[in-house]
Amino acid sequence: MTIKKPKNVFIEGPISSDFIGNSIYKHQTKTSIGAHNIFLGQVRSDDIDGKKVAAIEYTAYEDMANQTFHNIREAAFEKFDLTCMHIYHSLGVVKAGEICLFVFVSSPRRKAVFEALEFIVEAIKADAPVFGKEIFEDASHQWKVNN
Amino acid sequence: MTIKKPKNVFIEGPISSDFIGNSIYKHQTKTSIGAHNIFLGQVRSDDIDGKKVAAIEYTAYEDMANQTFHNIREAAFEKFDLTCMHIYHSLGVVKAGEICLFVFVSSPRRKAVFEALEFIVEAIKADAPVFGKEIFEDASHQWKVNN
Amino acid sequence: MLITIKYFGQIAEVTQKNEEQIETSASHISELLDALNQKYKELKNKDFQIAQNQELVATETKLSGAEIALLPPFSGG
Amino acid sequence: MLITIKYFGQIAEVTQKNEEQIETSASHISELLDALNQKYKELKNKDFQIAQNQELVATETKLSGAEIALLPPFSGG
Repeated sequence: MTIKKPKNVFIEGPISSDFIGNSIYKHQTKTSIGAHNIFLGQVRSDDIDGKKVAAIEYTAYEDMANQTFHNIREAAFEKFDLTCMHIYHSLGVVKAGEICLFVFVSSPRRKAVFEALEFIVEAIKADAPVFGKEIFEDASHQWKVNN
Repeated sequence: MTIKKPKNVFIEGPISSDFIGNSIYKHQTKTSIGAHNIFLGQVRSDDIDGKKVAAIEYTAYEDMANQTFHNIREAAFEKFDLTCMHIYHSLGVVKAGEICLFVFVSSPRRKAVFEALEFIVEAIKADAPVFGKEIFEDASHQWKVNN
Repeated sequence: MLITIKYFGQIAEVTQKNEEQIETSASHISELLDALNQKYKELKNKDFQIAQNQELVATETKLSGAEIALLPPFSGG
Repeated sequence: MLITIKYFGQIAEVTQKNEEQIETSASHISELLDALNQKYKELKNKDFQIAQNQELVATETKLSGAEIALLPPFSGG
Protein backbone atom coordinates (compact mmCIF):
# COMPACT_ATOMS: atom_id res chain seq x y z
CA MET A 1 0.00 0.00 0.00
CA THR A 2 1.27 3.41 -0.94
CA ILE A 3 0.58 6.41 1.24
CA LYS A 4 -1.53 8.94 -0.61
CA LYS A 5 -1.20 12.63 0.04
CA PRO A 6 -4.54 14.30 0.77
CA LYS A 7 -6.02 15.93 -2.32
CA ASN A 8 -7.59 19.35 -2.17
CA VAL A 9 -11.37 18.88 -2.25
CA PHE A 10 -12.18 22.59 -2.07
CA ILE A 11 -13.49 24.63 -4.95
CA GLU A 12 -13.80 28.43 -4.79
CA GLY A 13 -17.49 29.36 -5.12
CA PRO A 14 -20.38 27.15 -6.26
CA ILE A 15 -20.00 23.81 -8.07
CA SER A 16 -21.50 24.17 -11.55
CA SER A 17 -23.80 21.67 -13.25
CA ASP A 18 -21.32 21.65 -16.17
CA PHE A 19 -18.57 20.51 -13.84
CA ILE A 20 -20.81 17.69 -12.60
CA GLY A 21 -21.91 16.69 -16.12
CA ASN A 22 -18.30 16.65 -17.25
CA SER A 23 -17.30 14.53 -14.28
CA ILE A 24 -20.00 11.99 -15.24
CA TYR A 25 -18.77 12.07 -18.85
CA LYS A 26 -15.22 11.20 -17.81
CA HIS A 27 -16.44 7.96 -16.22
CA GLN A 28 -17.80 6.56 -19.47
CA THR A 29 -14.44 5.05 -20.35
CA LYS A 30 -14.55 2.97 -17.17
CA THR A 31 -16.56 0.03 -18.41
CA SER A 32 -16.30 -2.04 -15.23
CA ILE A 33 -18.71 0.44 -13.60
CA GLY A 34 -22.39 -0.53 -13.45
CA ALA A 35 -23.75 2.02 -10.99
CA HIS A 36 -23.02 5.62 -10.05
CA ASN A 37 -24.53 7.45 -7.10
CA ILE A 38 -24.23 11.21 -6.72
CA PHE A 39 -25.11 13.41 -3.77
CA LEU A 40 -25.46 17.15 -4.27
CA GLY A 41 -25.87 19.59 -1.42
CA GLN A 42 -27.73 22.71 -2.56
CA VAL A 43 -28.02 25.92 -0.56
CA ARG A 44 -31.58 26.18 0.71
CA SER A 45 -33.33 29.51 0.99
CA ASP A 46 -34.65 28.84 4.49
CA ASP A 47 -37.04 31.27 6.07
CA ILE A 48 -35.89 32.00 9.63
CA ASP A 49 -37.97 34.39 11.73
CA GLY A 50 -39.19 36.11 8.60
CA LYS A 51 -35.72 36.48 7.06
CA LYS A 52 -34.69 34.52 3.98
CA VAL A 53 -31.28 32.89 3.53
CA ALA A 54 -29.71 34.42 0.40
CA ALA A 55 -26.38 32.56 0.50
CA ILE A 56 -23.99 30.56 2.65
CA GLU A 57 -20.38 31.62 3.00
CA TYR A 58 -18.12 28.65 3.67
CA THR A 59 -14.80 28.70 5.45
CA ALA A 60 -12.75 25.70 6.55
CA TYR A 61 -9.71 24.64 8.47
CA GLU A 62 -8.43 23.56 5.10
CA ASP A 63 -5.44 21.39 5.93
CA MET A 64 -7.31 19.50 8.62
CA ALA A 65 -10.42 19.20 6.44
CA ASN A 66 -8.47 17.80 3.50
CA GLN A 67 -6.98 15.23 5.86
CA THR A 68 -10.49 14.42 7.14
CA PHE A 69 -11.80 13.98 3.59
CA HIS A 70 -8.79 11.79 2.85
CA ASN A 71 -9.54 9.59 5.87
CA ILE A 72 -13.23 9.32 4.92
CA ARG A 73 -12.15 8.33 1.41
CA GLU A 74 -9.77 5.64 2.67
CA ALA A 75 -12.40 4.28 5.06
CA ALA A 76 -15.00 4.10 2.28
CA PHE A 77 -12.66 2.26 -0.10
CA GLU A 78 -11.90 -0.13 2.76
CA LYS A 79 -15.56 -0.81 3.59
CA PHE A 80 -17.21 -0.84 0.16
CA ASP A 81 -16.42 -2.28 -3.26
CA LEU A 82 -15.90 1.04 -5.05
CA THR A 83 -14.28 1.76 -8.40
CA CYS A 84 -14.04 5.55 -7.94
CA MET A 85 -14.91 8.25 -5.45
CA HIS A 86 -14.82 12.02 -5.77
CA ILE A 87 -15.61 14.71 -3.22
CA TYR A 88 -15.78 18.45 -3.88
CA HIS A 89 -16.81 21.14 -1.40
CA SER A 90 -17.23 24.86 -1.97
CA LEU A 91 -15.44 27.63 -0.13
CA GLY A 92 -16.62 31.24 -0.13
CA VAL A 93 -20.08 32.43 -1.09
CA VAL A 94 -22.62 29.99 -2.55
CA LYS A 95 -26.01 31.50 -3.32
CA ALA A 96 -29.38 29.85 -2.62
CA GLY A 97 -30.05 27.26 -5.35
CA GLU A 98 -26.36 26.73 -6.05
CA ILE A 99 -24.44 23.56 -5.23
CA CYS A 100 -21.90 23.46 -2.40
CA LEU A 101 -21.17 19.72 -2.06
CA PHE A 102 -20.68 17.08 -4.75
CA VAL A 103 -20.00 13.47 -3.77
CA PHE A 104 -19.72 10.90 -6.56
CA VAL A 105 -19.22 7.15 -6.05
CA SER A 106 -19.06 4.38 -8.64
CA SER A 107 -19.01 0.61 -8.39
CA PRO A 108 -19.65 -2.47 -10.50
CA ARG A 109 -22.89 -2.97 -8.49
CA ARG A 110 -25.56 -0.74 -7.06
CA LYS A 111 -25.63 -2.06 -3.47
CA ALA A 112 -22.15 -0.70 -2.81
CA VAL A 113 -22.88 2.80 -4.09
CA PHE A 114 -26.00 3.28 -1.97
CA GLU A 115 -24.22 2.26 1.21
CA ALA A 116 -21.02 4.13 0.44
CA LEU A 117 -22.66 7.42 -0.53
CA GLU A 118 -24.68 7.73 2.65
CA PHE A 119 -21.66 6.75 4.76
CA ILE A 120 -19.50 9.40 3.08
CA VAL A 121 -22.05 12.22 3.24
CA GLU A 122 -22.81 11.58 6.92
CA ALA A 123 -19.08 11.46 7.72
CA ILE A 124 -18.48 14.76 5.91
CA LYS A 125 -21.32 16.46 7.80
CA ALA A 126 -20.09 15.11 11.15
CA ASP A 127 -16.31 15.25 10.86
CA ALA A 128 -15.11 17.86 8.37
CA PRO A 129 -14.10 21.19 9.94
CA VAL A 130 -16.12 23.32 7.54
CA PHE A 131 -18.19 26.29 8.68
CA GLY A 132 -21.22 27.75 6.98
CA LYS A 133 -22.38 31.30 7.62
CA GLU A 134 -25.98 31.79 6.51
CA ILE A 135 -26.30 35.25 5.04
CA PHE A 136 -29.82 36.69 4.98
CA GLU A 137 -31.24 38.96 2.32
CA ASP A 138 -30.84 41.94 4.70
CA ALA A 139 -27.09 41.11 5.03
CA SER A 140 -27.41 39.95 8.64
CA HIS A 141 -26.19 36.41 9.33
CA GLN A 142 -26.27 33.36 11.56
CA TRP A 143 -24.01 30.32 11.83
CA LYS A 144 -25.36 27.13 10.32
CA VAL A 145 -25.44 24.00 12.48
CA ASN A 146 -25.65 20.50 10.95
CA ASN A 147 -28.29 18.16 12.29
CA MET B 1 -56.05 15.01 -5.79
CA THR B 2 -55.83 15.14 -9.54
CA ILE B 3 -55.20 12.02 -11.54
CA LYS B 4 -51.92 12.31 -13.43
CA LYS B 5 -51.43 10.57 -16.76
CA PRO B 6 -48.27 8.46 -16.88
CA LYS B 7 -45.35 10.32 -18.47
CA ASN B 8 -43.07 8.65 -20.97
CA VAL B 9 -39.82 7.83 -19.18
CA PHE B 10 -38.16 6.26 -22.20
CA ILE B 11 -35.37 7.85 -24.19
CA GLU B 12 -34.11 6.40 -27.47
CA GLY B 13 -30.45 5.41 -27.03
CA PRO B 14 -28.06 6.35 -24.21
CA ILE B 15 -28.67 9.15 -21.70
CA SER B 16 -25.96 11.78 -22.18
CA SER B 17 -23.98 13.49 -19.45
CA ASP B 18 -25.11 16.81 -20.95
CA PHE B 19 -28.73 15.82 -20.44
CA ILE B 20 -27.97 14.99 -16.79
CA GLY B 21 -25.99 18.20 -16.23
CA ASN B 22 -28.79 20.23 -17.74
CA SER B 23 -31.35 18.50 -15.56
CA ILE B 24 -29.30 19.43 -12.47
CA TYR B 25 -29.04 23.01 -13.73
CA LYS B 26 -32.82 23.32 -14.04
CA HIS B 27 -33.21 22.58 -10.33
CA GLN B 28 -31.19 25.60 -9.23
CA THR B 29 -34.27 27.80 -9.28
CA LYS B 30 -35.92 25.55 -6.68
CA THR B 31 -34.48 27.07 -3.55
CA SER B 32 -36.44 24.92 -1.11
CA ILE B 33 -34.22 21.99 -2.13
CA GLY B 34 -31.27 21.16 0.11
CA ALA B 35 -30.27 17.73 -1.18
CA HIS B 36 -30.27 15.92 -4.51
CA ASN B 37 -29.50 12.25 -5.01
CA ILE B 38 -28.87 10.79 -8.45
CA PHE B 39 -28.57 7.17 -9.51
CA LEU B 40 -27.04 6.33 -12.87
CA GLY B 41 -27.05 2.84 -14.33
CA GLN B 42 -24.12 2.39 -16.72
CA VAL B 43 -23.71 -0.55 -19.11
CA ARG B 44 -20.94 -2.75 -17.78
CA SER B 45 -18.57 -4.53 -20.11
CA ASP B 46 -18.86 -7.85 -18.29
CA ASP B 47 -16.64 -10.71 -19.28
CA ILE B 48 -18.76 -13.87 -19.62
CA ASP B 49 -17.04 -17.12 -20.59
CA GLY B 50 -14.34 -15.15 -22.36
CA LYS B 51 -16.76 -12.91 -24.27
CA LYS B 52 -17.10 -9.21 -23.52
CA VAL B 53 -20.40 -7.35 -23.38
CA ALA B 54 -20.23 -4.57 -26.00
CA ALA B 55 -23.75 -3.15 -25.52
CA ILE B 56 -27.20 -3.81 -24.12
CA GLU B 57 -30.25 -3.48 -26.34
CA TYR B 58 -33.32 -2.52 -24.33
CA THR B 59 -36.92 -3.23 -25.22
CA ALA B 60 -39.95 -2.71 -23.01
CA TYR B 61 -43.66 -3.26 -22.76
CA GLU B 62 -43.83 0.51 -22.95
CA ASP B 63 -47.40 1.27 -21.91
CA MET B 64 -47.25 -1.08 -18.95
CA ALA B 65 -43.76 0.12 -17.99
CA ASN B 66 -44.80 3.77 -18.06
CA GLN B 67 -47.70 2.86 -15.79
CA THR B 68 -45.28 1.00 -13.49
CA PHE B 69 -42.92 3.99 -13.35
CA HIS B 70 -45.93 6.18 -12.62
CA ASN B 71 -46.99 3.93 -9.73
CA ILE B 72 -43.44 3.88 -8.33
CA ARG B 73 -43.38 7.66 -8.56
CA GLU B 74 -46.70 8.04 -6.73
CA ALA B 75 -45.61 5.58 -4.03
CA ALA B 76 -42.33 7.44 -3.50
CA PHE B 77 -44.04 10.82 -3.18
CA GLU B 78 -46.42 9.20 -0.69
CA LYS B 79 -43.66 7.66 1.44
CA PHE B 80 -40.95 10.33 1.35
CA ASP B 81 -40.77 14.11 1.65
CA LEU B 82 -39.69 14.81 -1.93
CA THR B 83 -39.71 18.06 -3.87
CA CYS B 84 -39.04 16.51 -7.31
CA MET B 85 -38.43 13.15 -8.89
CA HIS B 86 -37.35 12.27 -12.43
CA ILE B 87 -36.85 8.86 -14.03
CA TYR B 88 -35.42 8.22 -17.50
CA HIS B 89 -34.67 4.84 -19.04
CA SER B 90 -33.08 4.05 -22.39
CA LEU B 91 -34.59 2.00 -25.18
CA GLY B 92 -32.55 0.52 -28.02
CA VAL B 93 -28.79 0.06 -28.04
CA VAL B 94 -26.68 1.46 -25.20
CA LYS B 95 -22.96 0.74 -25.48
CA ALA B 96 -20.67 -0.29 -22.61
CA GLY B 97 -19.79 2.82 -20.58
CA GLU B 98 -22.95 4.64 -21.61
CA ILE B 99 -25.82 5.44 -19.26
CA CYS B 100 -29.16 3.60 -19.50
CA LEU B 101 -30.96 4.68 -16.31
CA PHE B 102 -31.14 8.11 -14.65
CA VAL B 103 -33.10 8.56 -11.43
CA PHE B 104 -33.04 11.99 -9.79
CA VAL B 105 -34.70 12.85 -6.46
CA SER B 106 -34.64 16.14 -4.55
CA SER B 107 -35.82 17.12 -1.09
CA PRO B 108 -35.31 19.84 1.49
CA ARG B 109 -33.31 17.30 3.54
CA ARG B 110 -30.84 14.54 2.80
CA LYS B 111 -32.45 11.71 4.79
CA ALA B 112 -35.43 11.61 2.42
CA VAL B 113 -33.35 11.47 -0.77
CA PHE B 114 -31.21 8.54 0.38
CA GLU B 115 -34.25 6.46 1.32
CA ALA B 116 -36.29 7.44 -1.71
CA LEU B 117 -33.58 6.82 -4.29
CA GLU B 118 -32.87 3.28 -3.16
CA PHE B 119 -36.59 2.51 -2.94
CA ILE B 120 -37.17 3.78 -6.50
CA VAL B 121 -34.18 2.04 -8.09
CA GLU B 122 -35.04 -1.30 -6.45
CA ALA B 123 -38.67 -0.96 -7.55
CA ILE B 124 -37.63 -0.21 -11.14
CA LYS B 125 -35.34 -3.25 -11.26
CA ALA B 126 -38.03 -5.51 -9.78
CA ASP B 127 -41.26 -4.25 -11.34
CA ALA B 128 -40.68 -2.49 -14.67
CA PRO B 129 -41.25 -4.70 -17.73
CA VAL B 130 -37.98 -3.76 -19.42
CA PHE B 131 -35.76 -6.33 -21.10
CA GLY B 132 -32.03 -6.08 -21.69
CA LYS B 133 -30.25 -8.10 -24.34
CA GLU B 134 -26.52 -8.25 -23.70
CA ILE B 135 -24.73 -8.13 -27.04
CA PHE B 136 -21.20 -9.50 -27.06
CA GLU B 137 -18.34 -8.19 -29.15
CA ASP B 138 -18.74 -11.19 -31.50
CA ALA B 139 -22.43 -10.20 -32.06
CA SER B 140 -23.79 -13.19 -30.14
CA HIS B 141 -26.10 -12.34 -27.25
CA GLN B 142 -27.68 -13.41 -23.98
CA TRP B 143 -30.62 -12.07 -21.99
CA LYS B 144 -29.74 -10.04 -18.92
CA VAL B 145 -31.32 -11.03 -15.59
CA ASN B 146 -31.53 -8.57 -12.67
CA ASN B 147 -30.30 -9.76 -9.30
CA MET C 1 -63.05 -13.84 -28.46
CA LEU C 2 -60.32 -12.05 -30.41
CA ILE C 3 -57.31 -11.14 -28.31
CA THR C 4 -53.97 -9.55 -28.97
CA ILE C 5 -50.95 -11.37 -27.56
CA LYS C 6 -47.64 -9.55 -27.13
CA TYR C 7 -44.26 -11.23 -26.78
CA PHE C 8 -41.12 -9.67 -25.35
CA GLY C 9 -37.41 -10.39 -25.06
CA GLN C 10 -36.47 -14.04 -25.23
CA ILE C 11 -40.15 -15.02 -25.53
CA ALA C 12 -40.34 -13.08 -28.79
CA GLU C 13 -37.27 -15.03 -29.93
CA VAL C 14 -39.24 -18.25 -29.42
CA THR C 15 -42.41 -17.04 -31.12
CA GLN C 16 -40.48 -15.18 -33.83
CA LYS C 17 -42.92 -12.33 -33.58
CA ASN C 18 -43.67 -9.43 -31.24
CA GLU C 19 -47.44 -9.62 -31.45
CA GLU C 20 -50.31 -11.58 -32.92
CA GLN C 21 -54.08 -11.68 -32.78
CA ILE C 22 -55.77 -14.96 -32.04
CA GLU C 23 -59.36 -16.10 -31.87
CA THR C 24 -59.88 -18.19 -28.74
CA SER C 25 -62.66 -19.84 -26.75
CA ALA C 26 -60.44 -20.13 -23.63
CA SER C 27 -62.13 -19.06 -20.41
CA HIS C 28 -58.96 -18.83 -18.27
CA ILE C 29 -55.39 -17.73 -18.83
CA SER C 30 -54.23 -21.30 -18.29
CA GLU C 31 -56.25 -22.56 -21.26
CA LEU C 32 -54.82 -19.88 -23.48
CA LEU C 33 -51.36 -20.89 -22.30
CA ASP C 34 -52.04 -24.52 -23.23
CA ALA C 35 -52.85 -23.41 -26.75
CA LEU C 36 -49.68 -21.31 -26.95
CA ASN C 37 -47.56 -24.16 -25.62
CA GLN C 38 -48.96 -26.30 -28.45
CA LYS C 39 -48.13 -23.68 -31.00
CA TYR C 40 -44.65 -22.80 -29.67
CA LYS C 41 -42.96 -25.91 -28.30
CA GLU C 42 -39.99 -24.05 -26.85
CA LEU C 43 -42.24 -21.92 -24.65
CA LYS C 44 -42.44 -24.47 -21.82
CA ASN C 45 -38.66 -24.18 -21.27
CA LYS C 46 -38.93 -20.46 -20.73
CA ASP C 47 -39.54 -18.45 -17.59
CA PHE C 48 -42.19 -15.76 -17.95
CA GLN C 49 -45.03 -13.90 -16.27
CA ILE C 50 -48.35 -13.00 -17.82
CA ALA C 51 -49.98 -9.59 -17.96
CA GLN C 52 -53.63 -9.12 -18.81
CA ASN C 53 -54.47 -5.57 -19.85
CA GLN C 54 -51.10 -4.50 -18.42
CA GLU C 55 -51.57 -6.09 -15.00
CA LEU C 56 -49.65 -9.18 -13.89
CA VAL C 57 -52.05 -12.10 -13.35
CA ALA C 58 -51.93 -15.71 -12.17
CA THR C 59 -52.72 -18.49 -14.65
CA GLU C 60 -55.95 -19.32 -12.78
CA THR C 61 -57.28 -15.89 -13.65
CA LYS C 62 -60.31 -15.63 -15.92
CA LEU C 63 -59.46 -14.52 -19.42
CA SER C 64 -61.14 -11.14 -19.73
CA GLY C 65 -58.61 -8.98 -21.39
CA ALA C 66 -58.20 -7.74 -24.90
CA GLU C 67 -54.43 -7.62 -24.44
CA ILE C 68 -52.29 -10.45 -23.05
CA ALA C 69 -48.50 -10.17 -22.75
CA LEU C 70 -45.87 -12.84 -22.08
CA LEU C 71 -43.08 -11.20 -20.08
CA PRO C 72 -39.68 -12.83 -19.47
CA PRO C 73 -37.66 -11.84 -16.35
CA PHE C 74 -37.34 -8.06 -16.08
CA SER C 75 -33.88 -6.64 -16.52
CA GLY C 76 -34.19 -2.88 -16.69
CA GLY C 77 -31.68 -0.41 -15.33
CA MET D 1 6.72 27.95 24.05
CA LEU D 2 5.49 29.89 21.02
CA ILE D 3 2.27 28.50 19.52
CA THR D 4 -0.02 29.49 16.70
CA ILE D 5 -3.72 29.62 17.51
CA LYS D 6 -6.31 29.53 14.74
CA TYR D 7 -9.91 30.70 15.09
CA PHE D 8 -12.78 29.73 12.81
CA GLY D 9 -16.38 30.71 12.15
CA GLN D 10 -18.16 32.30 15.07
CA ILE D 11 -15.06 31.90 17.27
CA ALA D 12 -13.16 34.18 14.87
CA GLU D 13 -16.02 36.67 15.29
CA VAL D 14 -15.36 36.71 19.04
CA THR D 15 -11.58 36.99 18.76
CA GLN D 16 -11.80 39.38 15.80
CA LYS D 17 -8.92 37.56 14.16
CA ASN D 18 -8.30 34.30 12.31
CA GLU D 19 -4.92 33.55 13.82
CA GLU D 20 -2.38 34.74 16.34
CA GLN D 21 0.89 33.63 17.86
CA ILE D 22 1.22 33.54 21.60
CA GLU D 23 4.03 32.78 24.00
CA THR D 24 2.75 30.44 26.74
CA SER D 25 4.07 28.43 29.64
CA ALA D 26 0.88 26.31 29.78
CA SER D 27 1.49 22.58 30.11
CA HIS D 28 -2.04 21.42 29.18
CA ILE D 29 -4.71 22.55 26.73
CA SER D 30 -6.94 23.52 29.67
CA GLU D 31 -4.40 26.08 30.93
CA LEU D 32 -4.12 27.60 27.50
CA LEU D 33 -7.92 27.80 27.38
CA ASP D 34 -7.98 29.62 30.73
CA ALA D 35 -5.66 32.24 29.28
CA LEU D 36 -7.82 32.60 26.16
CA ASN D 37 -10.99 32.89 28.24
CA GLN D 38 -9.30 35.75 30.09
CA LYS D 39 -8.38 37.46 26.89
CA TYR D 40 -11.72 36.91 25.09
CA LYS D 41 -14.59 37.13 27.58
CA GLU D 42 -17.24 36.02 25.09
CA LEU D 43 -15.46 32.73 24.46
CA LYS D 44 -17.01 30.93 27.42
CA ASN D 45 -20.50 31.36 25.90
CA LYS D 46 -19.42 29.61 22.75
CA ASP D 47 -19.47 25.96 21.81
CA PHE D 48 -16.23 24.69 20.29
CA GLN D 49 -13.79 21.79 20.00
CA ILE D 50 -10.03 22.00 20.07
CA ALA D 51 -7.59 20.59 17.55
CA GLN D 52 -3.89 20.22 18.28
CA ASN D 53 -1.79 19.80 15.18
CA GLN D 54 -5.02 19.09 13.26
CA GLU D 55 -6.28 16.35 15.59
CA LEU D 56 -9.25 16.86 17.91
CA VAL D 57 -8.12 16.66 21.55
CA ALA D 58 -9.64 16.79 25.04
CA THR D 59 -8.82 19.72 27.33
CA GLU D 60 -6.84 17.43 29.67
CA THR D 61 -4.40 16.74 26.86
CA LYS D 62 -0.81 17.91 27.27
CA LEU D 63 0.02 20.95 25.22
CA SER D 64 2.56 19.69 22.72
CA GLY D 65 1.50 21.19 19.47
CA ALA D 66 2.76 24.07 17.46
CA GLU D 67 -0.74 24.65 16.07
CA ILE D 68 -3.92 24.87 18.11
CA ALA D 69 -7.32 25.53 16.53
CA LEU D 70 -10.64 26.49 18.12
CA LEU D 71 -13.39 24.91 16.03
CA PRO D 72 -17.08 25.80 16.38
CA PRO D 73 -19.75 23.21 15.38
CA PHE D 74 -19.09 21.84 11.90
CA SER D 75 -21.60 22.73 9.24
CA GLY D 76 -20.24 21.60 5.92
CA GLY D 77 -22.27 20.27 3.03
